[in-house]
Amino acid sequence: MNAWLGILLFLALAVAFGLLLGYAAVRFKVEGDPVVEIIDQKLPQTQCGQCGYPGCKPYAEALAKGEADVNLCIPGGEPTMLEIAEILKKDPKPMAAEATEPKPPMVALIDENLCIGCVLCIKACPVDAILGATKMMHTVIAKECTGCELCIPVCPVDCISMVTEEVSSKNWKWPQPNSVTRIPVEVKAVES
Amino acid sequence: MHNIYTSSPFAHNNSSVQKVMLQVQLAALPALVVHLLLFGYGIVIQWFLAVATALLVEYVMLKLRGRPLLPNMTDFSALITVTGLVFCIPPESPWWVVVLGSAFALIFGKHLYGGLGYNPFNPAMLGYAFLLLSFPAQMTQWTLPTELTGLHRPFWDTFQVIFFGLSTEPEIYTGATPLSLMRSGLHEGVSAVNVMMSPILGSGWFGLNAWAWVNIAFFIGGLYLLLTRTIRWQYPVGFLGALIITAWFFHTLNPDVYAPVSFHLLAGGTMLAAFFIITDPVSSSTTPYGRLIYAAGIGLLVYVIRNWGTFPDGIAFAILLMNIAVPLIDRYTQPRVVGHSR
Amino acid sequence: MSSLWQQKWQDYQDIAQKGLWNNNQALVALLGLCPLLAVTNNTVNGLGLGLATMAVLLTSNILVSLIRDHVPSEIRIPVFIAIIACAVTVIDMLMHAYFYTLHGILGIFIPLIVTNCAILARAEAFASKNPVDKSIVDALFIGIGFTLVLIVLGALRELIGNGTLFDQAWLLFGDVAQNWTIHLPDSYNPVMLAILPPGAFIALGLLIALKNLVDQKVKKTTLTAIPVEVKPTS
Amino acid sequence: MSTKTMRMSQLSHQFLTKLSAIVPLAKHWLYKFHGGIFPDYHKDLALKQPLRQGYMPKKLILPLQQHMGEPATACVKVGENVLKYQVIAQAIEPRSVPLHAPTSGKVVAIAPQPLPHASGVAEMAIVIEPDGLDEALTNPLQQDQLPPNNKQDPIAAFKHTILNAGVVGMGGAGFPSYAKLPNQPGLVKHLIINGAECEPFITCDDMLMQTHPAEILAGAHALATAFQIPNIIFAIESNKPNAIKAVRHAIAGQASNSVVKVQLVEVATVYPMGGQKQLIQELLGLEIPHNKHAIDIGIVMMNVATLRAIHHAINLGLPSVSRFVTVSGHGLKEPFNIETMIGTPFDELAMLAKPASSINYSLIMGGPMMGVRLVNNHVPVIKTTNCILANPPEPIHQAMACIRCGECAEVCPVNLLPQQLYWHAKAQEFDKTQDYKLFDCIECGCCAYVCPSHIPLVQYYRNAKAEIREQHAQAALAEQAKQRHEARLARIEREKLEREAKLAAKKAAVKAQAAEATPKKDVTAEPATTKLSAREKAMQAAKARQAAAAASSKKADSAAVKSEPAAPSAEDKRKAAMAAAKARAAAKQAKQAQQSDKKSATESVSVEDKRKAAMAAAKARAAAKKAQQESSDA
Amino acid sequence: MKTTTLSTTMLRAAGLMGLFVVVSVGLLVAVNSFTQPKIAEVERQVMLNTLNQVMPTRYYNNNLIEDMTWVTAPDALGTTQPMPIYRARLDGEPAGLVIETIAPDGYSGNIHLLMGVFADGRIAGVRVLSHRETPGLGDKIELRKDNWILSFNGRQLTKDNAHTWAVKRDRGDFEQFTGATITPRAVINAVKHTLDYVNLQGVRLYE
Repeated sequence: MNAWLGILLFLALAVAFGLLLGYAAVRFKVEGDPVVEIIDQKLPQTQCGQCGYPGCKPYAEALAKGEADVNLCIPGGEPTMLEIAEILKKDPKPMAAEATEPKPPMVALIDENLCIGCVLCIKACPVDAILGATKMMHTVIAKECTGCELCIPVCPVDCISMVTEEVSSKNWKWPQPNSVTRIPVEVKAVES
Repeated sequence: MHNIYTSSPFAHNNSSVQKVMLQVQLAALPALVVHLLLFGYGIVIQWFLAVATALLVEYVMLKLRGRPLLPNMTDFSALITVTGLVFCIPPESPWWVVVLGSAFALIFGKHLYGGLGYNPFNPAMLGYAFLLLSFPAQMTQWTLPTELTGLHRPFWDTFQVIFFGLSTEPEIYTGATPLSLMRSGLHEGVSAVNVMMSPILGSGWFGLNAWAWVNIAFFIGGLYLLLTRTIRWQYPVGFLGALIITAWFFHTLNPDVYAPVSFHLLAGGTMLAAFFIITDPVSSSTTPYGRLIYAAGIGLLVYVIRNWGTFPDGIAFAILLMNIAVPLIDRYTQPRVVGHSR
Repeated sequence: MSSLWQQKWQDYQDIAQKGLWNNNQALVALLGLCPLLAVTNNTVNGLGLGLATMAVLLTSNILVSLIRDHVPSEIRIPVFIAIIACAVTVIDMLMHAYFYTLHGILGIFIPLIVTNCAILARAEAFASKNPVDKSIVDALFIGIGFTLVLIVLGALRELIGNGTLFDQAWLLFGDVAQNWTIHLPDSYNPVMLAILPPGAFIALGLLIALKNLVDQKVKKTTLTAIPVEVKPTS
Repeated sequence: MSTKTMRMSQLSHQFLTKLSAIVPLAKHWLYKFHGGIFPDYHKDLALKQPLRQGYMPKKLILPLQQHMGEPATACVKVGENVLKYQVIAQAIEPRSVPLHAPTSGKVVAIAPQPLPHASGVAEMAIVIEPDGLDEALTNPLQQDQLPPNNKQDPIAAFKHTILNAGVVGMGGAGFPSYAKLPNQPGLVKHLIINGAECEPFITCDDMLMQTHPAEILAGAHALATAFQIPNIIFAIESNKPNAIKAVRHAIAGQASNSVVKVQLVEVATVYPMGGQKQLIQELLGLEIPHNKHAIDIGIVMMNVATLRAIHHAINLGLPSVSRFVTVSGHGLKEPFNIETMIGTPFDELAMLAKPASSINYSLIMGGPMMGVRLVNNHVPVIKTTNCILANPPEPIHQAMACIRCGECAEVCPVNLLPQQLYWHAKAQEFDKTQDYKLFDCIECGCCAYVCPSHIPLVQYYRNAKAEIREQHAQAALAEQAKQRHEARLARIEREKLEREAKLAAKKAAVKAQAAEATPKKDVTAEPATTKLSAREKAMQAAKARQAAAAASSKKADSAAVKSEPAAPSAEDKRKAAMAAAKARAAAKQAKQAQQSDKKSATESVSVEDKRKAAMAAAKARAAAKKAQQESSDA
Repeated sequence: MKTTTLSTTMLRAAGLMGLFVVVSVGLLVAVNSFTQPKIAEVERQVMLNTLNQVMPTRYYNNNLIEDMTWVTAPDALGTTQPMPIYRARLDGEPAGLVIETIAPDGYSGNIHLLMGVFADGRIAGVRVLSHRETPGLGDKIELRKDNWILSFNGRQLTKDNAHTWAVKRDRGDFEQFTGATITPRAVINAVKHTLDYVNLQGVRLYE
């Protein structure tokens, strides 16, 4: 008798919760994905496409969908990779060998003696940081250049080079004393 | 690489960690002497054992952790840790007690956390708690003062006792400390006042027992540390203040069950804790008010554990518990920065 | 045909390795620590709880894997929990009947297996996404991995803290085990901290450290870390 | 304040002063701010010698950047002869002041020269070779030729003059003085004359107060008159009795003819009493709120040397071309104070003081507490240089782990928790450092001075501050890049739509023509509507173009994009993106190949190879673009 | 469209959950009915084993567990609650008693004891059922840790030897533990009081 009562009670509970859960599943479905925005904030916005996606936002979208690896952002380097892995709760992956460190900020510089005014670089620039018109000399707005290097390969006369900003009393930074205390995230295996 | 960018200031008041540590060691000397006079040579042997262990452990751990030996071996912090520990253990306990305790304190209390400056717990007290929990029998049998037993054991005998164990009946010259005496006395319904009358508690120089004299010696050393500004006033004031107030309150409430203030001040590790143990800056709060709260918390907990806990003295557990609370205390006691409203 | 079998074998090996080592629930995932820390003051207790956990894990993994296609996602957690709770209660009753004393010692930790997140985690992360055969292999090896940690932890703590090994083995193995107990010589002073709760944390911490050390050595790694050198500040 | 309470406070002050000789702790009760230290001052070193004047350096180096703010722009040419007081660099940017020739001579170079700055970087400077004649321009500031709108307004005239005279704060930071002052009268309640000079070794202000007290007061009065300041406080540390005497005498002498009575206050000797925040707290009991300036609470503080420069500018019409500098240190046999021209090289001055041994170590600009250790000793005195310190290097202490002893928090004059700041700065947890109010740190160095672990705390804070500033700058840049990228995408989208619309219009037109060519009576209405829709489309396209132009010029927001009609299907876009990505990968490979070639072929890589690789990459890219276009056209 | 999805989802969820719960609870009921008698049997056996530790089987032949009564004796048994007493009889004659008693003055609270007393007042055996004494100090009263508890075996309490029922420090016969005198004192006192009570009551306890 008691056993039957127990079964009945549990049945009632189960049905009630089942209804509730079914209702909640339909009504409180989460739409949209705020993760994209969060990741996009962390990306360096160079729009360089080195990740294989046509810009930072598309890469962020691919990451949010779980389609892309976390270690593709070359300009962001390891710090960005770690941040992305943290946001997506994924394991960090080692960066490609050349990109473990973020590069020093660089800007493109057009050698104005060589430029033939072909506008190819203007088309390539993802942030419209190159000024110029057909057959006219072009110039890079250094303040707005993200250093993505997309303009370098398209130049038919190789007149674009990347230059680092010169150290001046304005942008010089105090180094950390004995700054050798970086802790590695990934211990790389060496095949024996 | 020689770092060419060095920042001001280019002057220093010539203080150093070593000097601070040596100062503390120096201040512990009176207590060492009193201890030696009253309890025999045990403390000296234990101290050397502890220092030898500390040296060995430091060396091995630094090597294992791949850290340079030089500045780390000579900061004398291990010396202070084991000195604090040695005063807590019975002077004639077997040699492996102090060796295990020191090793545990330094390995688990310091090195596994990343070395000096990174340990959340007071290493000496961690070592002591380890010993107390692991070997309660050895840790609760205190050598009775030579005054009381009339046994002035020669150095060599003490040495043998520590290294090869006892040949004669232990009951004759080991017994309970005043705190455990009080505990068991009260337990059996003897009033606190009557326990105070017992021969162990009252006999000694000027009617004060040996443990009280060690406490007084620590108090004197502590005053020296206060005057040289090696330790902050908040620690002893907060700790002793809280202990005095609670002890006074309960004693006034019921003098039969609660021992008087003087008893609590001069028994167990009160003064050692007040001036030497809780003043360890690494594991304590770092803000001025925080230190006061931290020390007062320990005082309160010591009283609680002494009266209602499982072990007679609660110094170690009180300190370790407050160590856990330190980040919280620090968080909420940040001083008001100039130009900011509270 | 044989290549299919080979593929399966490969998968099983992979699952086994993960369960035993790479994704060991106690050492890597750090799941189910509450019972793990509480009962391992003795080898036999550890083994007992480990076996009970494994039995529950096996049952729940099989059942969850069987029903996985028929349960809508919104009620999967309650259903999994129901399965697990049911399995635990059955095992609790059986142990009560057949291992009375051990049941008394393990006490509340048997019913608490319900809340062992390792089991729900396997149901959710593995069994609900894999066929029955793989789920069985997973449950077995996750269970073995968990049990092994319990045994090692228990043995370590018992040996250090009590000076014995396999004490009370007869609770689990019956009277044949009456003198399985190994005693350390009398001159050994047991370090009682090891069988007290803090000892559990310290021992588990050391085990985890050991596992990481082994992983490092196995990989024949070179650290890219530069140890913190204290350089003169000039 | 009644005389009685004043007397009481004086008495207690005297008592505490005496007490502090016995009980060191009592020193802390002599002043109002938190913390502070009592270093060895060594002030008598340079004070033993009389003030030196009239030294004519062999060469003057005048960096265009002498102060905080923007550098001046050179307005002389190499080879040009200049006269004393002649403007050689103009203030073009805001927050900049002009630079004047300190003596007559010839401009021999305008080139980067090492700066007296911690980084040791070289920046543009004008190098003048003095001719020794010291020929001066008459009426260099031309105060009679004020801009018309400044003539009526005494404040504007005042600020204009000190700007033209190149007056900057000479105490340390070097903020252009005119920028510190408000534009209206009555906003300044207190003028504080800072004669505290709390850094060890430095005595140039002390010497100035002893020798030219009247000039300082004259500058203060000029300022007070122009800005209608009711209260002037002259603060001098108690360890400068001669200066106090001189200033008191000067005040007594001026009392009759001055508008405001100057109140002389002797403040306790403690470092950093001379800090702006600390001195204000000491004198007025006020704290400068976080992120605000002294002027926001009605206070202007001027260093004695700055006031003298103001006096020279306003009353004498002379620009700021020289200053008092202390040349001191244990490495010198005859330390001294000197009034020297801006631009005098450090090493020349150090040699004048008879070094005990050859100076093969770095000199320090400023005092030992906040000074800058120079990377290069051949740098010039600039307007903010108050001291040249030659202390031979001492044995190095190794930095040890922080033991959280809290000494640093005890001495911090702004009541920070340096140990916590250090912890987070070291771990590069910059958010946390800001929680602990990193930017309230005045870098006075008290914490590092007392640190038993010898941790270079200040450098950690400087590093953290620099990193945070850079992070902010980079975040701003990234945001800008993102906006520009989005604007560009929107523009491309719009252009494509326009093209399509045009194409459609054309097609429709052609169709319509064809339809007209073969007239069918029953469908006459149709071409008309087609035409209309074509025109509509064209108009839409035109509108879109306008919008695009407006948007791209304004960095359009994406909302505008969304309202555009008929975006291409997501499928197409993705295909294009993928094709582009593939091509990019190919390009990247090519580039990598090129790079590895570069590496293997050492330095001498033929231009040809480089070109080829670049071409290959470019081709790949072009292919990618084509693919993209194709797929989007499809 | 949407409402049908909602209701079908809800019904499906409810139905499935109901099904699962019914099956699960049914299974539990079945297992329970199967194990219940077994558990009761085991419990009995275990109880008997415990009793036999302090009252060996060779001294009695009645059903010890059934022959039980409750007594309340706050002074002797350390509690105001009634405590069970099991009566052992050999061929119907009183052979001994097994008494649960409490030492209320342990170092950290009550110590539950089980003691067997022969009809002649000799102690057959004492065991600790539960306690909270300090590990390593007071817990030597457990047979697993130390043989101390066996030192009660065969002892009697008479007027002459009452003073020997104490630890050696108090000039008695019993060993004390290093560092813990309170615990053995408490146990000795409890056994002494209980024995006193048993002697006083005599055969009345067998009725």
